[in-house]
Amino acid sequence: MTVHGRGNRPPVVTEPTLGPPVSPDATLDGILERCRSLAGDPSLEAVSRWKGEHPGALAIGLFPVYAPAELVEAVGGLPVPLRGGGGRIELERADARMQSFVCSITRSTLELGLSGRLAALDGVIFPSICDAARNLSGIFRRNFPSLLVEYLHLPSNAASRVAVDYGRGEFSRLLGKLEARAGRRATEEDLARAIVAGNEHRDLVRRLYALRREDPGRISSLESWVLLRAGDVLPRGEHAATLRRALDLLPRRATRPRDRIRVLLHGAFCEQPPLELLATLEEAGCEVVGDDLLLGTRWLRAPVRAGGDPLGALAEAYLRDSTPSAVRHGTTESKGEAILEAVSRCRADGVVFATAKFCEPGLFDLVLEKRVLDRAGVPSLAFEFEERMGAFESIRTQVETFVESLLLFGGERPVPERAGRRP
Amino acid sequence: MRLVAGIDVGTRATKAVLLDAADRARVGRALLPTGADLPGAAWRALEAALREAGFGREEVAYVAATGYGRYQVPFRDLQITEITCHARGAKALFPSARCVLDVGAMNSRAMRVAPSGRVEAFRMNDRCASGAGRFLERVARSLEVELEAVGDLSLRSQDPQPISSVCAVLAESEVINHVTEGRKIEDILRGAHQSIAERVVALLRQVGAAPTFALTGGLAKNAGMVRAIEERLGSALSVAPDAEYAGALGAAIFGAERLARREAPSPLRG
Amino acid sequence: MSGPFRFQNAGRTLQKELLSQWYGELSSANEEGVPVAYLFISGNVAELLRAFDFRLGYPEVNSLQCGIKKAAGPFILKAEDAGYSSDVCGYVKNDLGLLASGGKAPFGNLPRPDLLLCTYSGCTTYVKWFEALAEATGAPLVFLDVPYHRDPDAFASDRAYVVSQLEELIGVCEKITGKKFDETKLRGILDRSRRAEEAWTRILESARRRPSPFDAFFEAVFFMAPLYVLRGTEACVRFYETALAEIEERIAHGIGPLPEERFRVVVEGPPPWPHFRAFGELFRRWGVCAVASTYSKVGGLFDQGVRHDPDRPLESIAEHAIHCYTNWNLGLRRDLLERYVRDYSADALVIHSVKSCRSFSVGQADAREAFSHEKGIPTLFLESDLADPRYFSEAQMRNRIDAFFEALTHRRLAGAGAGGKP
Amino acid sequence: MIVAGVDVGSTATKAILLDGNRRILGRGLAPTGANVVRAAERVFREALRGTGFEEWDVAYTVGTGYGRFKVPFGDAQVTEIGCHARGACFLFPGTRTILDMGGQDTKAIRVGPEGEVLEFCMNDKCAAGTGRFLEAAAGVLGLPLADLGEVAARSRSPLRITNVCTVFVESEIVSHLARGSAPEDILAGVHLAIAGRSIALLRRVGIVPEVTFTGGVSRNAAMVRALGEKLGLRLNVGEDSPFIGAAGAALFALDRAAAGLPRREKSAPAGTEKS
Ligand SMILES: Nc1ncnc2c1ncn2[C@@H]1O[C@H](COP(=O)(O)OP(=O)(O)O)[C@@H](O)[C@H]1O
Ligand SMILES: Nc1ncnc2c1ncn2[C@@H]1O[C@H](COP(=O)(O)OP(=O)(O)O)[C@@H](O)[C@H]1O
Ligand code: SF4
Ligand code: SF4
Ligand code: SF4
Repeated sequence: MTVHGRGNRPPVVTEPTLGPPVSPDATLDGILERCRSLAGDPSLEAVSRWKGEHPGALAIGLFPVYAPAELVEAVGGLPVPLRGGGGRIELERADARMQSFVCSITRSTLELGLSGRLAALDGVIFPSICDAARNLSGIFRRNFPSLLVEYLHLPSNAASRVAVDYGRGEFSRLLGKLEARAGRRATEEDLARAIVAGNEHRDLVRRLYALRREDPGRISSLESWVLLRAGDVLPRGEHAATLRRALDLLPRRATRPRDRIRVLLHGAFCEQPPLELLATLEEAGCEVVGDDLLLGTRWLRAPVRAGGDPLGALAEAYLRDSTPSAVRHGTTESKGEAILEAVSRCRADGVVFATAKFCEPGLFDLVLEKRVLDRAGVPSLAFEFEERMGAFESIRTQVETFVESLLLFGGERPVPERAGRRP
Repeated sequence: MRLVAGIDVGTRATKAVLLDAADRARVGRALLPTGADLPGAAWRALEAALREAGFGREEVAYVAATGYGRYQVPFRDLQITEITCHARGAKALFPSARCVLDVGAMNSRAMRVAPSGRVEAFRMNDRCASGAGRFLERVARSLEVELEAVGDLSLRSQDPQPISSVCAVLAESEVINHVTEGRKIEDILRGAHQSIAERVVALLRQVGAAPTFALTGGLAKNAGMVRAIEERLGSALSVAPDAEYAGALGAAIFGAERLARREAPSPLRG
Repeated sequence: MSGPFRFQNAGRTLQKELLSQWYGELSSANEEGVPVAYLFISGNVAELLRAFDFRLGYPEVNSLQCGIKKAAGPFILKAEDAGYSSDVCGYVKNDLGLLASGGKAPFGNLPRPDLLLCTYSGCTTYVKWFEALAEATGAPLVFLDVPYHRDPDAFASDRAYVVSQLEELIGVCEKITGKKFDETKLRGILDRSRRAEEAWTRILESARRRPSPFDAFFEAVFFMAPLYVLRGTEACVRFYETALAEIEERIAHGIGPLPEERFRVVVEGPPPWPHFRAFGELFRRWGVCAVASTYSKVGGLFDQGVRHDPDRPLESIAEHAIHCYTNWNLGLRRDLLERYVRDYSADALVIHSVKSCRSFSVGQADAREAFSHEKGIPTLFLESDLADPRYFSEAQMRNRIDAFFEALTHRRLAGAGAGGKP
Repeated sequence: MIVAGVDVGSTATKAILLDGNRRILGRGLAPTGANVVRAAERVFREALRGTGFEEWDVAYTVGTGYGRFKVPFGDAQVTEIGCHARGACFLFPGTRTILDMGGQDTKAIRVGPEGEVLEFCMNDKCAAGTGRFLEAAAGVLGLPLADLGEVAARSRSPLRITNVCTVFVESEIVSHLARGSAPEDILAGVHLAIAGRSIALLRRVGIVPEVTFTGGVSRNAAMVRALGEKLGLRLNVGEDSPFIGAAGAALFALDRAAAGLPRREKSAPAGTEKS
C-alpha cells in the first residue's frame, strides 16, 4: 500500500511530485512566478500530471466551502479545491443549463465540467452550503455519470447533542464512498496523518496572514493571493514547503511604507473575486490586512484534535471551530462579534464587503453584518463582484470614494496625490 | 492671480470651474460635450473657462480632476472621484445638505454627507443605465422632443403613463406603444420622469435618506425631474442654478485646500 | 346519471372562510397570551407544535398573500432600502419589509413570535430568513436540521438524526409553553393529518382522468393552503372532504375546470403570485389544464405515499420533513416529473423558473435539456418571479406561451404524434 | 389569389406578398417608428407597388411580430416564432435551427422537417446582445449600420468587450477609443461578444445544421461571419433573410385563405381553431 509521503512527521519539506521541488535556494521572485503560473490555470494540468505520477490515485474536486480535504488525503488522493473559472473561461455550454440569476462559481464550475476541463478529476464533493451549490451537485450527477459526485450534509444544528455524531457519520459515509472508489481503505493512521498535515498547512497560512497584518509592505495582497491560490493544485506537502520557504524569505525583503488605509476584505468566502479586483483595491489606496477569501483550506480556525477518533475530531472541528461564514448558521451576535474581532485584530480602518453577485447567503449576511459595523462606528463599503467582470471602473470609483472619505477627512493624514499612478 | 481649476470629465459633458486660490471665489466656468477625446475635452473646457474669466493658463496653480475621465487629464495634480466631489460641491452650495443626489447621463449617485463634507455612505447605479439621463435622452429622441423641453412639458401632464420596463433601451418601445395608443406626449414624459425618480430615490433610501436634500448633475436643470423626485421623496430638493458644475466645484475646492496645505508646482508652468 | 350540483365552489368558499378564521386567531394570539411559533411550509413539524397548542404563523404565507394581493412591491422595496440586494429571494424581502413596516399586512396583523422554528427542508435561504427574523424580533431561534435527501444510503441515519432533534425540540416546547408533552394528543393530531392527506391525494390523482376534473396547478395552489396552515385540525379534514366531494361531483358531470380541455400539462415551479390571474389567463385561452404540478408538493409528497402516522409519531414527522419536493435531489425530482408526464398523460411540461427561488430554479434549465432533448417531451420554459412584481412582462410571457401552443397545435394538425406520450 | 404577411418588429416593419404558387411578388420595409399602424400600412402598400394588384385583391393577411395585434387590416395573428420557423424552412428547406436577431430580442428556434417549432428560447429582459446593441456601437463610432460588416472585417486583433448593457457599452467604446484602440478592433469585439451570447442561446435549443440566420441583423456581414466562425458552420443567409418573419406570416395566410377560413378573427390566436 502506498502512502504518499506527505503528512509524515516531521513534515516533508519537498515532495518530488510536480516540476522542480522547492529548492532551498529558491528566490522569492521565483516562487511567486511559479505560483502565478499554477494559480492561473483553470484546466488543472498540474492535477493531470500528478495523476500520471500516481497511477490509480484519486483526484477529488472540492466545491467550497467546508469540504474536508483530509478524507481525500486519507485514501491517498489529491484534494482539488474548485474555485470556478476565475473569469478566464467563456461560458458557452453552462448558460444553456443554468439561468443567468445564479452566482458565477456555480455556472463556471459547470462550464469547466462541460468543456472537459475537469477530466482529471475522479469525483467532486459538494458540501451543503446553499441552494445553488446543492442543485449543482444534482446537475453534475446527471451530466457526468462517471464522476463520483457526493453531497455532504454538514450538520447545522450546533445546539443539538447529536450533531457531532451525525457529522461523524456523514464524514464516515463519505469516506466509505471514497474508499470504494479508490479501492483502498483509510486506516486510523492515514486519517491521523492527514489531519496533522492539514493542521500544519493551515498554521503556515495563518503565519502568512499574520505577516500581512503586521507588515503589509512586505507582501502585497496580490502576491499573497497567488501564493495561496497555488495550493489549490499542489499537493499539501509541496505547497507547505513553498509557503515555508516564502515565509523565510519575506522578512528579508525590502519594504516601503505606503500611505493607505487598512481594510478588512469580507464576504468572498466562496466565489472568489477576480485578481483584478484585489489589484483595484490596492491601486485605489487600500492595504488589505485581512480577508475571508477561500485560499487554501482555511476553514478551520484551530488545529484539529490529534489522537483519538479522527473522524469524530474532524466533525467536532467543523461544528465548533470552523470559520463562520454566511453558509454556516450562526446568530447575528456571533457573526457580528467575529467581524468586529477581526477588525480590531487587523487594526483595520474599515471593512470592504465584496460579495459575489447572486450569492444569496452572502447578500443576506451582508445586511446584518453591515448593521453591526455601523453601530460600532466602523466605516464600511459594500459592492458586488462577478468572476467574469471586465470593467472595474465602477468599483474603482467606489473604493476611491471610500478611501477619500477616510483620508481626506481623517484628520492629520495627508491627501494622497495619486496623479500618474495609473495610465 | 493664482487660480485653482476643477475639471469634471463626465460621460456626456466636461465641466471646468476656476477658483481664486486666495479667497476661493469662483471666477470662471465652462461646459462642453465630452466626446471621445477625453484629454482634449478637459483641455478645451479649461481653456474655455479661462477665456470666460479672462485669465491666462500660466495663472493656474493647481488642477484637480474628477468624473469618469479623471485619469485621462494629463495635466492634473490630483484626482478625486465624482462622488466625493459632488458631495463637497453640493455642501459648498448648500451647507445644510445632508443628502446629495447626483443624476448624470449614465450614472446616478446618492450620498449621505457629514457636516465636514465627508461622504458617510453612498450608492451608485451599477451595470444598468435605467435610472439616469440617457434614459430621458432616448425617450426624448423617440418622441422627437428637444431634450431641453422635456422637463417643462412633463409638468403639464394630467394623466401620467407609467413605464414599466426596467431597461432604458426597451423602454423606448413602451414609449412607442403609448404613442400609438394615442397617449399625450406630456403624459408619457411624465411617466419617464417618474420612472427615473423611482430609481434614484431608491438609491437615496439605501444610503439612509435624511433631509435636507440637494440635487446636482445635469438632470438638475430639468424642472420636471426635480418635481418628480420631490414627489417620490416627499421632500423638497435644493437645486442650484448651475448644479451640473457641483462636481467640478468640489474638485476645485479640494484643489484649493491642497494647494494651501502644500505648495506644489503646477505642470502647466513647468 | 349526474345529479344537481351541490358542491360547486364549495372548496374555494370554505378555504377562504377557514383561512380568514385562522388569520384572525393568529392576529389576536399575543393579546390572548397564546404562544406563537413561526415555521416554514416545506417539511414542517406543525403537528408537534400543535400538540403544545402553539398558534402557527407562516412567513411564507405572509409573502404569498402579499404577492397575490399585489401588495408585495412596496415591502420588497422597503427591504431593499435596508440593504437587501435586488437579487435575493423576494419572499424573504417581502416578509422583512412587512415587519419593518410595522407588521400590518393586508390580511391582518402579524403577532410577535415566541418561537422561531427553522426547519430547513429543501431551502437554505430559510436559514437566512429566520436569522434575520431572530434579529428583528428577538424571539428564540430553534433549528431543526433536516438533511437533504441526497442518497438512499443516508436515509436511515438522516431520519434518526431528525427524530433525535424532535425529542430535543419537545423539551424546548415544554419549557416555552410550560406544558407537558402529551403523546396521545399528538397521535390524535397525526391521525387528522393523515385523513386530510388521504383526501388530498385522491383529489390530486383525479387529474388522471380525461378531462381532468381539477387543475393541479391553478386550482391546487388554493386547495393546498389548508394543508399548510391547518394540518392536524378537524377543520382541515372537513375542508379536504368537502373539496373531494366537489371534485367527485365534477367527475359525475364529466366536467373540468375549463370549458374544453385541449392540452394537458405538468407544471414545474412556483406560480408568479403578483400576476397569477394574468398568468393563468394566458394558459386558459389555449385550453390548457395542469394535470400535475410540483408546487403542490412543496408541503409534502403525499401522492408518493408520505403520510403522518399516529403509530409512528416522530418517525413519520421526520419522514414528512425529509420527503418534500425541494428536499429531494434533482435526480429524484426529474424522475418524478417524468412519471407525472406519463401517468397523467400530459402533452407537455411547463417549467416556470423564478428568480427568487434557487431551491426550485437551479437545475430547471438542465432538466429542460433532459426532457426536451433527450426524452422528447415538449417543454416550455418561462421566467419571472414568485414575489417580485417587477420581473413579469405580460407581453413577453404571452409571446412564449402562444408560440409554444401554436407549435403544439401545428404538430397535432400535422399528425406528428404529440410528444410526451409513451 | 394573393396573400400578405406583415411583421411588425420593434425596430422595423416588413411585409411580403405571395401569390397562390408561393411566389414572392413584393416586399416592403420601413422603420416601425412611433406609429405602428402607419408603418404597417406603409410596408403593405410598398409591397403592392408595381405588382399590379390593389389592397382589396389581397385575400388574407397575417400579422406577426410584437405589434401583430395592431395591424388594422390583419385577419389573423401568429407569433414571430412560428412565422420565422415557417419562413426559414420555406426559403431554406434544409433548416433545422434558426437564429433570429432583431432590434430588441434574439431568438433561437429548432424546427422539424415540416417547419414545425420543436423548441425555442429567447432573451428579452434586457436589450443586451441585440440589434440595438449594434446600433449603439455604430452610433458611438459614427458609422452607418450598413458599413459595420466591412469595418469589422478589417480587424486583426478584436478587443474584449465586457459590457452587456447597451447603454454602458457606449462608454466602454468611448474609453477604448480614448486609449487609442482602432474602431475595427472595437467593432469586431462587439460582434464577437454578441455572437457568444447568441450561441449560448442556440445551444439551449440544440444546434442542428442547417442553421438559418434571420432578422434584420442578418444583413450585417460581420455578424454572419462572427457566428459562422464561432459555430464552425456556414449559416443560411440571403437577400430575403430580414423578411423571413413576414414570409412565414404570408405562408400562414395562404393556408388559411386556401382553407377558406373567415377573415378578421383578430382576438383569437391563430393556432386556436379546432381541427
Ligand atoms: N436642459 C436639460 N434638460 C434635461 N436634461 C438635461 C438638460 N441638460 C442636461 N441634461 C441631462 O443631463 C445629462 C448630463 O448630465 P451630467 O451630470 O453632465 O452627466 P455626466 O457628468 O455623466 O456627463 C444628460 O444625460 C442630459 O440628459
Ligand atoms: N443595413 C443593415 N446592416 C446591418 N444591420 C442592419 C441593417 N439594417 C438593420 N440592421 C439591424 O437590424 C436590426 C433590426 O432588426 P429587425 O429584425 O428588423 O428588428 P425587429 O423585428 O425587432 O424590428 C437593427 O437593430 C440593426 O441592428
Ligand atoms: S457563491 Fe454563494 S451562492 Fe454561489 S455557490 Fe457559493 S455560497 Fe452558494
Ligand atoms: S436593461 Fe437595458 S439599460 Fe439595463 S443593462 Fe440591460 S440594456 Fe442596459
Ligand atoms: S428560496 Fe424558495 S423556498 Fe426558499 S424561501 Fe425563497 S421562495 Fe421559499
